[in-house]
Amino acid sequence: MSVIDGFRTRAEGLRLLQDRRLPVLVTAGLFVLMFGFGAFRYQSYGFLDAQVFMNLFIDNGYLLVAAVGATFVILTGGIDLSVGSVIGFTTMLTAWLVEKQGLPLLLVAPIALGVGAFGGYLMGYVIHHFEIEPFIVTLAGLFFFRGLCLVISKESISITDPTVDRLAQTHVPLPGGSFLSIAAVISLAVLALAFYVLHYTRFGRRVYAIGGNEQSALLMGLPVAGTKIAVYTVSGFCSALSGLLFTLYIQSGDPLHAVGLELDAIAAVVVGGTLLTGGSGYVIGTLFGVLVLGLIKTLIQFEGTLSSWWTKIATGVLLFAFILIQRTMTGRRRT
Amino acid sequence: AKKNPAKSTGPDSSGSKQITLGFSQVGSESGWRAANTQSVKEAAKAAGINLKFSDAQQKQENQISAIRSYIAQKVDVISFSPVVVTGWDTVLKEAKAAGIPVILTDRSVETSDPSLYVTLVGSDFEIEGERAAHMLEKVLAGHKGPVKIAQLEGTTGAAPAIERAKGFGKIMHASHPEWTIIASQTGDFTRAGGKQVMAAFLQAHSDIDVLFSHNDDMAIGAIQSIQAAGKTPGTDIKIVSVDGVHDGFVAMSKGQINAIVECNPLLGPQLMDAVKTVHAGKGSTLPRWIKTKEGDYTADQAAAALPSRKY
Amino acid sequence: MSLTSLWRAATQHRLFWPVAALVALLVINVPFTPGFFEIHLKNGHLYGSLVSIVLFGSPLILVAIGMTLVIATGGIDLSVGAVVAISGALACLVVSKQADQDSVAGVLLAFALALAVALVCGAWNGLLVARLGIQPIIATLILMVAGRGIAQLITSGQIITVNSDAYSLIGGGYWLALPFSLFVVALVVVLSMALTRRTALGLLVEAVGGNAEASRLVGIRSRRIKIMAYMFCGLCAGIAGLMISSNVSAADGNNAGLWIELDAILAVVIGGTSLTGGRFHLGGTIIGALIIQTLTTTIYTIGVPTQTNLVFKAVVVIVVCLMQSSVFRAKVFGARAKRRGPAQKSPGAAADAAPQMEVSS
Amino acid sequence: MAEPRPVLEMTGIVKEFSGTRALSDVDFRLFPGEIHALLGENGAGKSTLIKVLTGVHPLDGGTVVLEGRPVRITSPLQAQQAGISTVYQEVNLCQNLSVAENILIGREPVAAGRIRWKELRRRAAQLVTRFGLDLDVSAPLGSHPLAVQQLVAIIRAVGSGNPAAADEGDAAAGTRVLILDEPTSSLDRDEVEELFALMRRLRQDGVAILFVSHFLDQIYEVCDRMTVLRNGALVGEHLVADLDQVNLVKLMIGKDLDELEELSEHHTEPDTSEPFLKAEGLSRAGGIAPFDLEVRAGEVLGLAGLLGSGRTELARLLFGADTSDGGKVYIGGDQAALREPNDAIGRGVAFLSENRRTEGLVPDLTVRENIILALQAARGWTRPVPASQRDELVAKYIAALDIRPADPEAKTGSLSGGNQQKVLLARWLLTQPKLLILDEPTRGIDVGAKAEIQKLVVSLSEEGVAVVYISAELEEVLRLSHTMGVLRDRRLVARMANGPDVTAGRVLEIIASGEHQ
Ligand SMILES: Nc1ncnc2c1ncn2[C@@H]1O[C@H](COP(=O)(O)OP(=O)(O)OP(=O)(O)O)[C@@H](O)[C@H]1O
Ligand SMILES: Nc1ncnc2c1ncn2[C@@H]1O[C@H](COP(=O)(O)OP(=O)(O)OP(=O)(O)O)[C@@H](O)[C@H]1O
Ligand SMILES: [Mg+2]
Ligand SMILES: [Mg+2]
Repeated sequence: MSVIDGFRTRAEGLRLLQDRRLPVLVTAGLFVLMFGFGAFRYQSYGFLDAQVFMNLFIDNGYLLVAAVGATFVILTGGIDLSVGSVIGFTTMLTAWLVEKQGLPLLLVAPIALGVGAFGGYLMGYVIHHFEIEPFIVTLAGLFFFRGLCLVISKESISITDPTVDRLAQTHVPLPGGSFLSIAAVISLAVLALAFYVLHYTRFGRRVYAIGGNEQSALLMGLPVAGTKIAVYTVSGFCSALSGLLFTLYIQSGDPLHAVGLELDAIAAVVVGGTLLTGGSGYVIGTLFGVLVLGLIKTLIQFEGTLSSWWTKIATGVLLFAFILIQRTMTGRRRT
Repeated sequence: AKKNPAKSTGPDSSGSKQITLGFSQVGSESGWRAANTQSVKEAAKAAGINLKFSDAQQKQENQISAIRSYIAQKVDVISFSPVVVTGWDTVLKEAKAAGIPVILTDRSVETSDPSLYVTLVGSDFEIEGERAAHMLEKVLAGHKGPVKIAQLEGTTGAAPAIERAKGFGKIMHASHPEWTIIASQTGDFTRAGGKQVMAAFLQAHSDIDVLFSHNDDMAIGAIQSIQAAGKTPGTDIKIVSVDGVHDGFVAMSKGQINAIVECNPLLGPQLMDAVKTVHAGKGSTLPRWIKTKEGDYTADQAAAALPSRKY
Repeated sequence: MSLTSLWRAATQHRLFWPVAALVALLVINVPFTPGFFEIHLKNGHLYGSLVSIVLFGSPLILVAIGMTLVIATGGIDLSVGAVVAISGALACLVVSKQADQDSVAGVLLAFALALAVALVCGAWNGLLVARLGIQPIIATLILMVAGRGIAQLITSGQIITVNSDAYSLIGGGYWLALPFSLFVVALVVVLSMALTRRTALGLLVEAVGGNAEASRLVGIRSRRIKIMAYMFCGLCAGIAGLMISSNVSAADGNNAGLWIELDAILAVVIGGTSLTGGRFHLGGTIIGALIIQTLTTTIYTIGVPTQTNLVFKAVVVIVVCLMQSSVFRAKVFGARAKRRGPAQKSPGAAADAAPQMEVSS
Repeated sequence: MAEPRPVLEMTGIVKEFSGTRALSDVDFRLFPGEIHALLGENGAGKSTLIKVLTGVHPLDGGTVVLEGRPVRITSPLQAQQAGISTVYQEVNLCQNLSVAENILIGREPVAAGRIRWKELRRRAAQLVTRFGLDLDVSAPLGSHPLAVQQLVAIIRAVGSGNPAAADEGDAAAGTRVLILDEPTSSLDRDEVEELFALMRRLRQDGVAILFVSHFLDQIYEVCDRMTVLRNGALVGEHLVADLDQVNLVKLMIGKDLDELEELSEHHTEPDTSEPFLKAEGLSRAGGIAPFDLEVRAGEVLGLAGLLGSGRTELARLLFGADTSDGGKVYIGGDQAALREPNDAIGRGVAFLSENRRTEGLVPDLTVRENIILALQAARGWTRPVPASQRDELVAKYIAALDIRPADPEAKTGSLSGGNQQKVLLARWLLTQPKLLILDEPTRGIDVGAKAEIQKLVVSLSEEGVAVVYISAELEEVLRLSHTMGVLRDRRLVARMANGPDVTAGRVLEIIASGEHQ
């Protein structure tokens, strides 16, 4: 009887523009385009070698894990600046425990993950219970963990542990002769898990609800406190895991590892179509965000003639071009 | 046949077997580094080597992926200035497996397998620190009694900062019980950093005799603070620093810096010679460490040396 | 009675906790540097720790003031560090190319050019955010990355040294025995206060940051306001860039203003402006910036080992923020104060407290 | 009447907001199987009482006893667990989630920790249909009009309780207390009826319902008992049957109110010159079909239609809040390109949006700043309204609209819903518009103030201001307008002069048939 039937007549085109999946699709499409451009321009350099594509995952696996963690936080409308520092700290802690204290990696890995998650938990606790802005709390986290790196040792620690060696150098063969590293495989698993959690568990939906409107989520009787703290814990955990993958990638701990990586992670999330105001976006988008950033680097490397500053300018210009196209294709949503 | 597919860019239209060198630079964090980059580029051009250059923006992961991409591009020789000393085994093994020789520049790496790189073209930060201590001995010649030293460190955690402090400390502890470092802070290798830190040092310590700065830029910044505090740099406070950039020599020629330990960025020609030798298959004839040509200067030599400073 | 109510009124004031933090930080220095508060006349200008805090803190204050307005509109500007580098590099390049580096006209020309470019940078950010609707963090990240490249392009990656007394005045010189930068900062502060509070700009900015859609429907040209805020922020960063380069008489495209955006944002938040936009407090921002500069100076003077610098900074930042958080105070001290409250109730205070007491049993 | 044990008993409730007292010593009780009205003027403390009860605000004094046991509820979650379901005054849902999720979030059907999406949508659709609504439950909530959102909030609250029971169609199992804070403020007659039917069903099942509304007719229609608050204090508790409307109003406002009637049926002729605003074929894809419209100076144009019929959409086009896809607008005789609200405001148009929270208030700013905002925006940033003139204007409108607290320095976000609405009204009156578009201006406004606002509309029109008046209350529209426009399915289906022959029945007929001859 009542009257909402008119709503069905809405133009399909408009509906597509409103669809929240659109930014992700556009990002993915643009990524493919960009990759095609690289393949065309650098075909004689072996750009089309399947391994070049796989290297995107191998070289950015740790970033993917960190960005997945950041996605959780950003979906709630928060932000985590401590990512890079926690990664650096994890490499340092792992290297120190393995090399200087002689602990087995099997024991060190859970310790490192625990410390990262606990750090995230603490930040989440302060953010929620004392109502301090996430930007500031995690900025303090950034300082703190970077400081701890240096407190452990000012010098970098090389890891010679055979387990680490073996893990780092294992190739997971793929059909067609290319391969992935263990870290890349783990990062894809983390992505899949995150997707599952965000879309098929109550916790995941609470994350979206809080991002949509925290006050509403509270009034709807959702456990906002627990969810918010959990999100920072997840991010801390992912950062630590990312740090472990980074340790595998680089086989050393260094107090200056991953400086500024949080901005890469945030950029990847946003490029993947997630809104920093929270509540809107997909973790799959984050994958494409990471791949796009990785591709920009790869393109610049293949170009191979850019001076240091032109590298920066080119990075900025490519990022701008990408976002501009993405923006015009997704249109402006009505508020 | 796939040995040298890089044909679309670069001056290799001659078709002869031109060497392709993949070079991964640390970044562009300082004037010293810019001079280093320029030297490599110019030398490559002069030597007719096709240079693939990439800038790692101070990130090891970027360097690793750059080296990987050089492997994928099947360059003839790979060279890089490592951001940090550790963590290179995996990627160097990949290079070795691909049959591409590696030459390090600027600083060494820690590795389990010495065959992973052919040679190192560069200097040694720790020895620079030791040289700085010896220069200070000269500067202080005739001085009696305790010496209070303030140290301006480089970026905390960066290899040059750590090693220069270590080398300096080694000599100090071994032969100069009368020297004490009363204040030491990081000035991040920048003039602004050096100036700010020195200003704070001068507030907190009225009795600094010597400033040891890990690079010239910080020393130049510190000089301004010393002047603002009403003291005369080079006289009231002796200054020893490392690098030997042009502005450092200018300051030294004014007597504001007492001694400079040179750390020469112009290692391009030496690198290209090594690349050619390695490419010719004669890598085993090269020494493990090709030291760059550098000297130590005191204020009285500054004016004479100044015109020849290129960077 | 009046004393307690005075105290209460003071603690209620928005700036109380920031100022308290600043004073505490300054006082911490005294045991380490007994002459910390002394100011002498040296070579015809004032000299002392407080003077150098102001001198070295000036660029941060400027950047933070610009940042305040941007944050108030609900945005953020990560590119200020790059703009600092560009403006310094450009100005030094222009001055260094001149035959007579001391020529005032030449230096002014350099200033004008650099500030014009800084304004353009701000406008660029503003366009991306307000016209194209790109999220501020990402929009300004573009210039943060590329801008540093541009600065290095200008300097060819080298440090450009200038030998110009005129140039070194703005960031390193003295006037009337005071650091000249103090006058510049004062001028910018007065101007921005006038601009925001004497006109309606402040109100409109706060409306845009507080509820963008409502502001649009009320007829505020919010795009224009946002672009103006970013331009102002660019301008402030530009002036800061001149100051930083003038302070050391050299432009360093690589390192000038590196990470200053984080310190500036920190200063803004410590000063009581929320990152979600809306209400802003320029006075608080200035205090915030001074807190950060004092913290830096303190680290240098009290002999914190370099490797613990950052841990120290983190701890101070978090303590300052916790003390500022009324929720934290209520939870931690409030509980204690309540428990203790009735016991030490003085007759004077009782009259004040009585009506509340009876119900909270 | 033998009274059973109350399910909820609140005694001596005290709540203070930084020094000012919103509730002082309020007692309140609620029996199972009753619908209990909570009444009072704007700012009387109704919402605050509800928020205190459900743990949104901490209690400053007093006790709460739920089913004989003293409880301390400190969060809405706890309240829900204790069997209290609440619809708060402002729609508190997540616009970014789908309708289905908004209804069921927190109690999604899961199997081994995995959300069963199909089942979730099925259940939500079932609940929605049972309320007589037909919507796509997988569309994001934000794409639905405010009224639908309000319905969804109600469905959520009513549909809570244990999920298994909801499965079997027993929606409110587990809910012992249902709180509805002005749920009908933007609903149409039909939806209100639907809601009342549901409330009666629940009452039969023994649920205690707390109902807040400023529509006294509705109170008398469904409620059994009422509690009246004034200025945060309890005035009295009565059976609805014992107290007639006149006395109720007297209780609420503390004095008589009789102007309501004399207002009825005023139809003075507006001037017949050129229309102030004329729309020709104006349209927006997916929003509203092309329509022609005219408003003259001094004319009140009422828009009638059902929920989602496109009244808001139409108003937004006239104001330039949305851009049109086709057609022309003439204002004051000249064609006007309305790309931004700004363009319309510059030509003397003002628009009071129906959604005060997202489209109206800047909650962090003070009352003074919110009131002055539109005027200031029109003057531009370079010409601030002089302080003395500003304070005078603000004081004048605070008094005229009786905004409480009458403190220009108060943060607008902390005002009661009705007072916020008055602030927004003041904001536009201040600009002295030539055309005032009012979309649900009396939403959430108490009886006394509603009469004031209606009088205001009349006197504005007498002064020559053109008014477009939208309200969910058809009687209100009929009473005030010279001309009526009727919408159906996003189409303007009829325009006619108001007169004695135009009755509610006739309008409803047009709406139902979609035709007008
Ligand atoms: N968060 C708050 N901070 C300060 N004051 C508040 C706050 N919330 C409510 N108040 C004040 O409490 C009083 C009661 O408000 P409340 O919202 O309960 O009124 P109400 O009876 O629901 O009115 P309405 O019919 O307009 O919704 C008002 O004077 C209001 O200004
Ligand atoms: N199917 C739909 N998809 C997305 N949005 C819709 C749909 N149907 C309606 N809307 C939204 O609903 C609104 C149309 O209803 P509008 O608010 O104009 O009706 P109304 O007559 O004012 O009803 P109300 O009584 O709810 O105010 C528009 O804002 C439109 O965006
Ligand atoms: Mg209310
Ligand atoms: Mg409407």
